Amino acid sequence: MKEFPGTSGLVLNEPLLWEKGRRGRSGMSLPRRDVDFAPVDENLLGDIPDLPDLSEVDVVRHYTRLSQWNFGVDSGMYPLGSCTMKYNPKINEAMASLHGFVEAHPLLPDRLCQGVLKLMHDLERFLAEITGMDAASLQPAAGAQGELCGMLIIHAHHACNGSDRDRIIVPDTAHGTNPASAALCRYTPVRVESNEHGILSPEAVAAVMDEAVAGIMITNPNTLGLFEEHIREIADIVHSQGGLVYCDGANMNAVMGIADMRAMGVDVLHLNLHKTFSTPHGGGGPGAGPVCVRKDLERFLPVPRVLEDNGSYRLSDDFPDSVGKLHAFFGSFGVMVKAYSYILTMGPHLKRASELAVLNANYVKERLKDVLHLSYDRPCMHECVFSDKFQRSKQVTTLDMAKRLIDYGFHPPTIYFPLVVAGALMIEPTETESKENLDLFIDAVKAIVNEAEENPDLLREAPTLTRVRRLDETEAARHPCLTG
Amino acid sequence: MKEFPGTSGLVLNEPLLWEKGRRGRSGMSLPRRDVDFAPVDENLLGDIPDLPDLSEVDVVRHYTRLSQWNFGVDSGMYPLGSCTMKYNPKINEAMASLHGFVEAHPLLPDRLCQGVLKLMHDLERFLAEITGMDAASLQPAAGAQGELCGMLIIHAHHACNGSDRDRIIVPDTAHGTNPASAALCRYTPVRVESNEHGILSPEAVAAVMDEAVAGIMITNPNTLGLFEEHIREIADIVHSQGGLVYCDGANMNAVMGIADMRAMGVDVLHLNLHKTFSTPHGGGGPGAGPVCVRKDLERFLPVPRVLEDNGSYRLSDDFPDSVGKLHAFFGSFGVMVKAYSYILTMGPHLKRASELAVLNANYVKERLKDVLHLSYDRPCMHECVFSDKFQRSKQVTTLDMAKRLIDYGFHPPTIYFPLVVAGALMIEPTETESKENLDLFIDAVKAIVNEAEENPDLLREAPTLTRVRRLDETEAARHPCLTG
Amino acid sequence: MRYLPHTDDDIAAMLDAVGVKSLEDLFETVPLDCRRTRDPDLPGPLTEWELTDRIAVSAENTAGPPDYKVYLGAGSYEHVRPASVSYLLNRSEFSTAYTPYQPEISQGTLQAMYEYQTLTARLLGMEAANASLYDGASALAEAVLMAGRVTKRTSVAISGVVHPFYRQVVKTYVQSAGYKLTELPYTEDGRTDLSPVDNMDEPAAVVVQSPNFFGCIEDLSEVEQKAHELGALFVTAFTEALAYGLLKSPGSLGADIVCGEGQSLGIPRSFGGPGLGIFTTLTKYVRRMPGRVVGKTRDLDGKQGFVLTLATREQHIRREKATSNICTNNSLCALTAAMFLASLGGTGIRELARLNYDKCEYLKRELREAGCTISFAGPTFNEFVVRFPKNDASMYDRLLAKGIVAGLPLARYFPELEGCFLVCVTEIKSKADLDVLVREIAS
Amino acid sequence: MRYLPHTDDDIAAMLDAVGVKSLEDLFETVPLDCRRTRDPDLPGPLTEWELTDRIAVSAENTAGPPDYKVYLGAGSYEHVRPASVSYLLNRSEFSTAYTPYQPEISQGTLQAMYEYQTLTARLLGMEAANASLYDGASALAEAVLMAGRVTKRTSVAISGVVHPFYRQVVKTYVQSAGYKLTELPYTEDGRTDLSPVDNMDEPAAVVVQSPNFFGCIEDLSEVEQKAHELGALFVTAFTEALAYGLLKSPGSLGADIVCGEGQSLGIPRSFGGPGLGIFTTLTKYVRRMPGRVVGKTRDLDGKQGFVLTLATREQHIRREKATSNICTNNSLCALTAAMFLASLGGTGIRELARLNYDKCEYLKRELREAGCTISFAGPTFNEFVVRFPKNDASMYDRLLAKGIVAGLPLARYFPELEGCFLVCVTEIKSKADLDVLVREIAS
Ligand SMILES: Cc1ncc(COP(=O)(O)O)c(C=O)c1O
Ligand SMILES: Cc1ncc(COP(=O)(O)O)c(C=O)c1O
Repeated sequence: MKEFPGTSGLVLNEPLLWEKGRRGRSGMSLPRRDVDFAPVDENLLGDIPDLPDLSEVDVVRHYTRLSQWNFGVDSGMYPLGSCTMKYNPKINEAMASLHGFVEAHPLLPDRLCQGVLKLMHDLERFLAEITGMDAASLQPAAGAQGELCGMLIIHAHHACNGSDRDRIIVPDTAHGTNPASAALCRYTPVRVESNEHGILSPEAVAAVMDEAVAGIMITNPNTLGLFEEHIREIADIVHSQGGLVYCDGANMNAVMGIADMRAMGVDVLHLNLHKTFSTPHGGGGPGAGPVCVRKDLERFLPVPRVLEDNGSYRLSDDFPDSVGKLHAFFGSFGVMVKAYSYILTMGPHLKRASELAVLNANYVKERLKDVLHLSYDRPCMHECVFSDKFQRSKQVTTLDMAKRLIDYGFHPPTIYFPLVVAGALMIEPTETESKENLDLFIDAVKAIVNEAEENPDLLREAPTLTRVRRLDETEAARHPCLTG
Repeated sequence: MKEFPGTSGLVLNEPLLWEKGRRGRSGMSLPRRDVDFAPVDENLLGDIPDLPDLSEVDVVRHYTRLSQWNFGVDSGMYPLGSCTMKYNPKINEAMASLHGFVEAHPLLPDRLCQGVLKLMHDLERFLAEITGMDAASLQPAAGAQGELCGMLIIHAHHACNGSDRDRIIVPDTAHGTNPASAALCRYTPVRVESNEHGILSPEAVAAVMDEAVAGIMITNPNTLGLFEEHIREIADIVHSQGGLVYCDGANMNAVMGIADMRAMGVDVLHLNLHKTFSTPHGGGGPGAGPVCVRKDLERFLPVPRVLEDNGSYRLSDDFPDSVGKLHAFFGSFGVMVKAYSYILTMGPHLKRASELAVLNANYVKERLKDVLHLSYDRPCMHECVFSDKFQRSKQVTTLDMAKRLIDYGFHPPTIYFPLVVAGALMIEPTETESKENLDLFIDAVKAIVNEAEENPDLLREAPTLTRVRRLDETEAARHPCLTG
Repeated sequence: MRYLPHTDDDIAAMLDAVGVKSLEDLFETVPLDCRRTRDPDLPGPLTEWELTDRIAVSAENTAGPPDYKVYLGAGSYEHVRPASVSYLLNRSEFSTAYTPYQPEISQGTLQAMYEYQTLTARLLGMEAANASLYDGASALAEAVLMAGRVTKRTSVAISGVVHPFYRQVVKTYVQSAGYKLTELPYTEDGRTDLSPVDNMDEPAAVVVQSPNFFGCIEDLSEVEQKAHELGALFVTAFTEALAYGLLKSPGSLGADIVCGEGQSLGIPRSFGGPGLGIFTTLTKYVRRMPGRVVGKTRDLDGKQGFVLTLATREQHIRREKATSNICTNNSLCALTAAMFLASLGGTGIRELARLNYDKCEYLKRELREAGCTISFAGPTFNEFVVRFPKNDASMYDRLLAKGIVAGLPLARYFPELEGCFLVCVTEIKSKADLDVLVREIAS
Repeated sequence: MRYLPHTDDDIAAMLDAVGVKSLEDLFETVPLDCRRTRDPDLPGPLTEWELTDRIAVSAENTAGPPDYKVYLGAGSYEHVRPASVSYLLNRSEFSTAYTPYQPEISQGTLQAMYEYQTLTARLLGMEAANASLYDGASALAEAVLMAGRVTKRTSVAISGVVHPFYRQVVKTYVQSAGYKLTELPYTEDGRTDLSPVDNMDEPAAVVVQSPNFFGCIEDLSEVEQKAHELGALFVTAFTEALAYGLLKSPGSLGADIVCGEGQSLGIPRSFGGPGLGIFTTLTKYVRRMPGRVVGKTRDLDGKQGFVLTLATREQHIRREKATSNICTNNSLCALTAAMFLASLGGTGIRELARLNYDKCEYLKRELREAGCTISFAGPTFNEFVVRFPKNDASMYDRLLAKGIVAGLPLARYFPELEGCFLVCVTEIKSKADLDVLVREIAS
């Protein structure tokens, strides 16, 4: 029999930080005091902060142990749909930690920071080139901020045209950040349903599009992993009523080198460098959510912008139509270095990465569709969405199957999203998984599906191998304990 | 009840490297080919080596998973007697990886490598100063090679004096490397027994010392964790017959800033930078075993030596009496940088480190001596040696207790060494363990001792939480399978 | 390509299983008119070694220590970062994980975030904290939005000596959401002049920053009084978290929301990002708080564990009604800050903060003696506004030529401060460095 | 002090438990006349930041790329080292563990060492390997000692074009153990002249190195024949492991012991150490092998696992009768090599070795055209002996002044090669670099 990765072994408990310390210990070196004490106004002086004092080895062990309770891409397959958990190359980390970068102050005079300005300028150009758009801003700190930026651009565009629109079309498959970002701009999301093929029909869009609608937020490929085949027609409908097309490009990993966002009719788009461009997600960030636009929207991009004149670079705020600033400085520069390194390393292979991402997803889809209900049985892009429909008769849920996958040594897929599929299981293998890994994962899912038939309690009690078992989330929300 | 660190959690299996690969994959970037293929003589050309081809993520996951099956000082307390498993400071690693060091070729002309030569020269001086000796060589690559070096020096000394001696006194408590190193010099070890206090008596030494004896190899503090109180008298006896005193300084961590090796009568001594001076042991090396000598033996030190003239440094082979070379170049330079960083960081605190190492050992000794048989109930130095005498009636052995400690989340102590204590349990906490850690360890030992009384099978089946249980060592030795 | 594991055989077998003939065939659902007509024009692929060489050029082409002595602060600070923290951050179980949606295999991140929340709340004297926002500026914007939600009001008084970039970000975030901002002037001693607040109609919040953009420490008790008198939330921001190693915590002075930038806590400047948006508030407001938050709970066996909680505030549940659109936050930066605070401890942070304070006072005194004018008399932390002797603005360029960046010229942000510079000094600068600076200025 | 966790209270409580009054009292067993009379005279304690500054000075005070182009090899080679390997090596579960005495919590090190043994044995075409020795030189010394144990003979023929430092180390190790070494001359084409072996009485081993010190590839079949004819072991060493990505493996040519330096396999030069002593042999000899060795076995439940094995050869069991005195070896360097080989793969190592070969051939050809003499006609790998045009030895210094270290002057090691240099070129040097070197020499 095949050996699955999941097993149990020695793992170390570790108390909370403040259960460890002893006043007077020290875990870090301080620079030598070479000036006298200056008087401090007693009125300003606070108590010594109530932080535990630990030794260096205490701190090192604390976080070493904590780290071992985590599962990352480096631990194993992490097919978390919509999150593009591909391998995060180590060389990119080394590049981002170069002395010159980490020590760079963001307010250096332009001529003292030509290196970083050029890097940012190049990266903007690369992203525009990859998407087919005309200009880019790297300022948004994550996808959701990119969306907000996009909404602000659309808002500014209409305001410039003297048009006051207050609604935006958002498909039912959209990620939660889409309506939330739209709402920050006081746009009321108008929900449209995707059709029986899991994509938007032009008719549905036409039915809600009018001159009070600022535009549409469309995700392509969408969160069902399907390409929005009617995007051009939809864009035409929106454009014809003066609206703009915003594309959530979180799923760009499916179509690099293949699709042309501009040709699709997209006006504004965000990317997630922490998905498509291989920067590590860090257990929840930092990310970067650059925004790309077509030429005539460029004037609205956030300031400052990086300008080039004859090989010399400068920052400029001189864009009176700009939506303003979203970040104290220029966004997640450290993340940009990693994405930049990735793009230079991949070059034309980016297209191959997308092809293999799509191949992997279709392979999983084909090999699992007999045992899991496939929501839309069509060629998919970078991910495929199943549900627990076949398992419901045994009172086995998507959650149970996900938790059981942990015991087999895999990170579970995204679950219960997109909302249009009841009990969704959204699997995005990414291109960095080999066929053997996929086969092992497929075998694990099949074994679990069997267990669901034969011994469903195994699933309901899963995970059993982890240091903690299922946690009481209801209690956590009912009586929040957020600090200790 | 107290929570001990040991528990079980998800751990990932991982096959052997060659069970993973697929021909044609690549896990690393190669420099671009910018020259043509040159003809290769067919007679010289071998087959492509039979190594598996893996992708970068395959390799990263392989070793990430393997690492998680290991326990290091960063995981928790590692009281492995005689090994001084203290905390390995992270800054030292950073220092040793500085570009200038890692890229330094060992055959650079002297004037192009002044930085590294000065570092080596300084470190030699520091080690001489710390031990009280006159000169040092950093060349030996580990403690055992330091011993060999010491034996060669003693051999050379006698040869120079035209004296042909073929025996060396080695106490029964000596580490196995001592007789093995002596044998490499064709010295026959003469065993002397330590007395009822666990140390050597001058009488025992006098009884075997004669003019055919080249000297004595003494470990001080010895492997029972006891200071050889009669060392001066012993040294006098040995010296009076023309012998030399070699000190195995592996236990220097007990007496930095306190004892003076030269004053004790020591002529030659080795240190373990990977013990006393905080360099990581790397799962079995690399180490460094510098040798310190008194002035008149300096001429025998290995070549090349680092010489200083007016602040400029050079390497010299011009020592006709030298024992020669032990290492292709100058020893473990990378390890030296770490030890050098440690010494500079500690400065006068080195003495405090020794004091606390001794305090920790005595504390453990006092708190455990009611439940474990203490071989020698006297003040100890950096470690204390118990045995399983109290537990034998229950057929519980030292091995069982050691394995059970794993389940509690601690690395076991050194066991069955020194050989003079049957069923020895040799505990060296080191100074970097806090009182709370010691208390937790002590409680764990007490709990185990209780289990030995009440449920000895728990011990005999231990460890139970690890990914693999006790391994069949007999089978491994009987039918060795050393490659796959 | 080392990141792509597929061999030709693998691809053939998989295409076969999928039932298509070629990789191109996988894209049949992409209409032809949505496709690229040409391959992207990109450099590369570069080998690891070509990449290293190329990026090194960019990195070297940026001024930093030791060649340059940079006296810039203004929201980005030069502080020590211990090797132990850098090492721990590299552990890929932390860095290569996603947001901890599956708590059973994310307890490392979750416990660390719970600890982070606790440490930041303690540092600021507050009751609760979230698990991070993008940076100090967007944290402040979120604070203003939250104050609006709590008070159901839309006008906001914001100090004019809040960092100008933070004010810009607040404006970007809240203007399209319909808020009205009133900027408060500053007094002669460089602190906020609160008097205009009296004329405001039901403000949602009174917002200050302390230490403020000029490095001056605000009188937070006065702000508290003003804000609460008017039924507004007292919101206070910071760009220099380290100040609270020394100063009275805003929580102890009655703040409702304390937020700001955590970059000082072990995070490199990295040309301004990623940073760390710290956000803390009172227990009564936690359900109105933006962003992710971790809570303590128990597992089926009663063992302590941690989960993302209060999700009903969030976009994935509440969509357009969410308290924020945050999904990805700045978790690894929060982890850095937690590691840094754990390494420093209470004793250490007081010592470090005090050292910063003392060096800054030393420099102020020496500069004054060298003929500079310190523009504002109020007490400061780490930075202050200075005018060179004889108001000689060319001094800045002369120093630059010597590798000294003598602070931030303020005219662009405060035209009335033409000829003034915001100078920052932290523990990194030795007395010898400071003496060189003073000597250069005096000469 | 951040490495010392004891607070004053801790110390007091512990002294109390021990029953002494002060820390000094703990040392009552150290006689007064064994004590220091003064504190050690040491610099420090330095802060982390002072340390960093100080050590940086030493590191910068050492010539390396990119400022210097160093054409030195001679046992220490400049090769690529991928970031992924450096990252993995930093995982402290590997680096902060001791020798795996407790296999249940050391399976990471143990499986990795088993894999290392397998990969090195495969690379060299041998049946078994140990888990590393200190370096190539001591590995060769151990090989000679082992040959003596196996054959019970004590005279050894060793090629004079084995690396001179290796010969010195062998001499140091074996002379006091009573061995007699006969050095073999070299032929005109730079290879070992085996003819003196015929006159030897019962040699324990015939020892060569291939590629040898001059970079020349030895005729190992001939050595095999000679050695085995005389009942000696055929021992062959290497300083450049990468050569066996291209060349016929010594195992396939009948070697009994193949050993040498593994530094090329991902280990930095680091001024010559730590390196990696690779040691491989035949199954029939494993019980005579020096050093640690890992074997595969099963646990109580039959699950595969690994242990240190054949311990009865070792010092801790056999003491003076052990096959070596090895205790600590160079495990982490062996791990590096395993990671490097795993990353390269069979396909990669062939490609990389070929690239080295081709660059070297390119440089040889260009130098010849520029008027240099290539001293030995035999095929080489990575390095070769060259004489500058018109035998101009001052060329070396002129190049040095331009930041080029043009190889190793050989006169010190081979007086007859006065004016000759051992030049090394690896994949690191670009064609452009080589062209610059040639141009400088020609000009
Ligand atoms: C489709 C989609 N859109 C937007 C986002 C939000 O991106 P971020 O988490 O970077 O804010 C996500 C993240 O999961 C996503 O999957
Ligand atoms: C007392 C003693 N001597 C010598 C040695 C050998 O040192 P090394 O392992 O560095 O060769 C050791 C190592 O454990 C030791 O404990």
